Amino acid sequence: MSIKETIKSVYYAVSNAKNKPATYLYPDKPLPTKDHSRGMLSLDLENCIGCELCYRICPSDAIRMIKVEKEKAKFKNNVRSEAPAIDFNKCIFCGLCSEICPPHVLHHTHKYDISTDNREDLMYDPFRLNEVFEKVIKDNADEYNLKKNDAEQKLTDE
Amino acid sequence: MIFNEIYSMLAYYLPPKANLIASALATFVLILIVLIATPIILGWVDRKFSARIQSRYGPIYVGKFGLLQNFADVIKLMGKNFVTNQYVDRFSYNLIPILSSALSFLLIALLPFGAPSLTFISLPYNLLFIYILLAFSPLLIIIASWGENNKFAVLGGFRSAAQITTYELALIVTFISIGIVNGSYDIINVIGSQSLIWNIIYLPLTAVVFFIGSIAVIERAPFDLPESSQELQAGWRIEYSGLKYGLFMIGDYVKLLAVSILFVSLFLGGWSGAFLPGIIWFWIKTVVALMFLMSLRWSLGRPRIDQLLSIGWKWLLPLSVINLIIVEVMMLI
Amino acid sequence: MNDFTDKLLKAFLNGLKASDGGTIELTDKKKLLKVVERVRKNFDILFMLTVVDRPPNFELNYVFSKYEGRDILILRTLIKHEESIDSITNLFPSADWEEREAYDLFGIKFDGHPNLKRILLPEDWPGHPLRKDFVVTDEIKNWTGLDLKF
Amino acid sequence: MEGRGIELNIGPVHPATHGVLKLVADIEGDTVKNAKVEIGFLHRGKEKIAELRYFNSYFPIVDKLDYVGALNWEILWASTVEKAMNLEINDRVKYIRAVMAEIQRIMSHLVYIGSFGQDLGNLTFFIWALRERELLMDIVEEISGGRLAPMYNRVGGVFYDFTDGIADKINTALSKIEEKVKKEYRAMTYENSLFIMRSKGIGIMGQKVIKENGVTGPNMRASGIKRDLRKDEPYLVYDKVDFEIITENDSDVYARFMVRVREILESIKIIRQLLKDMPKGDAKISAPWIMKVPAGYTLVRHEMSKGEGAMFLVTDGGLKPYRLKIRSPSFYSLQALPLVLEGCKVADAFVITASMDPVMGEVDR
Repeated sequence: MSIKETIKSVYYAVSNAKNKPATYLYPDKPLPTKDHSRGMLSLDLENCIGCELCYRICPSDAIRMIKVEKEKAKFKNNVRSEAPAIDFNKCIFCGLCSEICPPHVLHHTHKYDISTDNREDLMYDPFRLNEVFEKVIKDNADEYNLKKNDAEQKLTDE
Repeated sequence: MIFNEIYSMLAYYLPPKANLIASALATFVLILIVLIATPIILGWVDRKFSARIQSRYGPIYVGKFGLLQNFADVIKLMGKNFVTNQYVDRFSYNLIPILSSALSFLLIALLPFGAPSLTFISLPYNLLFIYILLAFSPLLIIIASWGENNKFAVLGGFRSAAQITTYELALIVTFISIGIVNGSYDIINVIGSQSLIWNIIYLPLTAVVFFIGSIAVIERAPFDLPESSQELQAGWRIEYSGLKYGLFMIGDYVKLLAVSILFVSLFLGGWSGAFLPGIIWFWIKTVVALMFLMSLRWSLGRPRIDQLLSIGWKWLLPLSVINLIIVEVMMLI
Repeated sequence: MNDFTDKLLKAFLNGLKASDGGTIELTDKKKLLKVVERVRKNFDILFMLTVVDRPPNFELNYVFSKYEGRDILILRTLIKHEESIDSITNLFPSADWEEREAYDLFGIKFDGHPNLKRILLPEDWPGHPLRKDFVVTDEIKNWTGLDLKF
Repeated sequence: MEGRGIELNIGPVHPATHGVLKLVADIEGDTVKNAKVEIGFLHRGKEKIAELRYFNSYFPIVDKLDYVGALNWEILWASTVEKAMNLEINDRVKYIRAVMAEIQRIMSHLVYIGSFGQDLGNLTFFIWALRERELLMDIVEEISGGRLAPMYNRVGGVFYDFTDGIADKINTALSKIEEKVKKEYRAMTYENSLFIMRSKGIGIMGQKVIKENGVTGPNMRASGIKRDLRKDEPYLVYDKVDFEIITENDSDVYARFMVRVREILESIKIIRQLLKDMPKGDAKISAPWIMKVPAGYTLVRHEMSKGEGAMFLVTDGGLKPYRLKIRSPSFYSLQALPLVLEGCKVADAFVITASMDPVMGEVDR
């Protein structure tokens, strides 16, 4: 019985040649992303309240709070006029910061190809994050609207 | 053969002594063309076919359907510098790639390419000469692996030497039985005498034994133990890089082509076929044999070295000897 | 299961006392081998060995379990930082690597252990990282272990 | 080394050892005299990190423990902290977690089968197994947003609820996998004469070696010991699901392979039952993000795809764990490896190491 199976395995291998390959041609066609998938982060700068929670919860210390001039950032109510700067070298896209953010300011976009050839480019300061927000989230707003995670937040500071 | 015709056309202009040089030159150029063409075409077919089996695309970006991919690889291999390990024994390290690839090129020169006239060298006993060329490679491999001064290489080298020597015996017995049936050891006569009944109907057992033996001798498909990448990391080729490694790759594909041509001409009756002209029949059969050989590589696992040798000694050798006896009995009736 | 623990408690009156949640406290560590000897009759493997660093001393929790059913026995002992304790490798062979890891990360010496060497960290790593008083000195920061000997 | 054999060290960087496992084998001719296992190349000090992280922000690190079966460890960490806080989670979350745990078990076994076929020289089978795994990977990405490190559980619940389309997507993927395992994998591996030749009767691990070294999970069940934490100590909703414990009895490489193949089919059955009677309700997270956990000791054991994993959590009432000890099943099956490797052939040494399915992430912690 096993000899028959061995010949059948050759038949299966060869007969698999006729159906379509299962791999994506990445550089030509972009990879399909799902609606929950966590890509690059984006920051809606006006509503940020500078509460430093994302800085505290980040498991890989990728977020630092940076002093930002009030007028340039057009803050609505940011007492300390600080905003998170995310270093995408360290970020592991775990999604904790975007959950814990009380004003739901940090969003995950579906952009995953953010590699550059030097490390400094990956340090995104709040304004570049805001640009990403304007470009990616504002344009296809419907795709991200269902991003509002349905888990309501109960927040206890220590 | 070929250059006799070319030479007869040019004979009028050339000085009397020129025919020798011309023939040598022509052989060299033709062999070179075939040797550059085979790895590229075969390499492409192998990669595309294996990609489709594993439901992926295979080379696509270089050239129209990835056709130039192998060409680019060969150029890349040429471009790479030779990283030689300082403990390597210089002489044997540099000698073996040239020798072993020359060996497999010589193999090509003996084989017919579709028509009685289409061979490079015609010898009345070239079957035996082919056998000697195949039997010679384990010696080179041992020298190479010992010269590389690397544990994995030594393991791989001895494995391949053991494997090839066991399967050579089975092959020689099959050659003898073919010689008896067809009365001569020259491939062209063998093909000639098969025009009515192909050998495979005559000697089915020898065909099977020859097929398994030839796979083991060229170290491919399920018996690629010496360079089993999972265990010994490319076995005895571990220290080579750049074009030297490229030479081994070319040698592999050339041997693959040689074995399939041998199988077709010895058992499937070379260029004898119904209405199509001989040469087309020949190449159809070779391509079919090649595809089957390749599909084996991508669908079967790999036996252990001692199991492989036990198959060789306990199964293949007795089978071929029994077959030899049957052939003699048949000849007597 | 708890009938076994009662039998155990009766057998070693002065050495053992029961504490909350079915764990057994071993007061003096010299009786460890004898207690573990008796535990062996009822439990198949040493499931895990957890060392907790309560600064003046270490707290070793031996967790034993069986190959059927759900009962676990936790044996807890307290030893000073510098003290050493007998190794139970010859009673439970699965304790071999666990004790080497405890030695590696905490620095507890187990007497009678076949080859007490570091298991996770390289041999010449300074200090024992999981101790509460472990501070990352710059000797550790620029420790590359590249003092290759040839 | 008495000088006759060679000391071949199958070093940390080698295609056949899964991850960074160093195997120093003294070889004489083609047989392995004795082998020593050295680990610690992937030691990231996860237990030290546990003392510096909040409970909820420790999940990404737990995902990296067994990077092929991350969800199982996430669920274990979530239930340990929930038990420490004696927090009750509603039934829907339990069902969702059980479904995700079983999906992760199938994916982890598929990787095991694929890399096992690849070790025997059959590259096609490796890619086929990963192609099947890709079907489930897309589903995990659709549900949780992440592929290999899904970050799906939180203390007290799961982050996204199951959308309605998910159930039949899972069913189509499972039926495709089931049909492939029954048809193509049968011919390609467990009834293929070359495969059987390479795996039957090799690397036999006696029950004595298993019991002494604390080997658990499929490696143990391959020797006939009928023990599965999902049955003996049912957690989540495994008591409401009927499945049987898969055992083989001659505990060689082939038996270990067969146990995992049949466990895939078993998990498919479990998922189908779970999806059928999944209760309504919302998978809200019933705990704050940064919270205090009452002091005490908690030990929770779950059946991981590699064996019995456990977490021993010591808390002192603060926001961060005081001490966390992770019990990883591969740590123990590697302990038994040198005993099994004695006297086997060189080519088999890799096959036996692969059959133990060690994932270095959880061994070195």
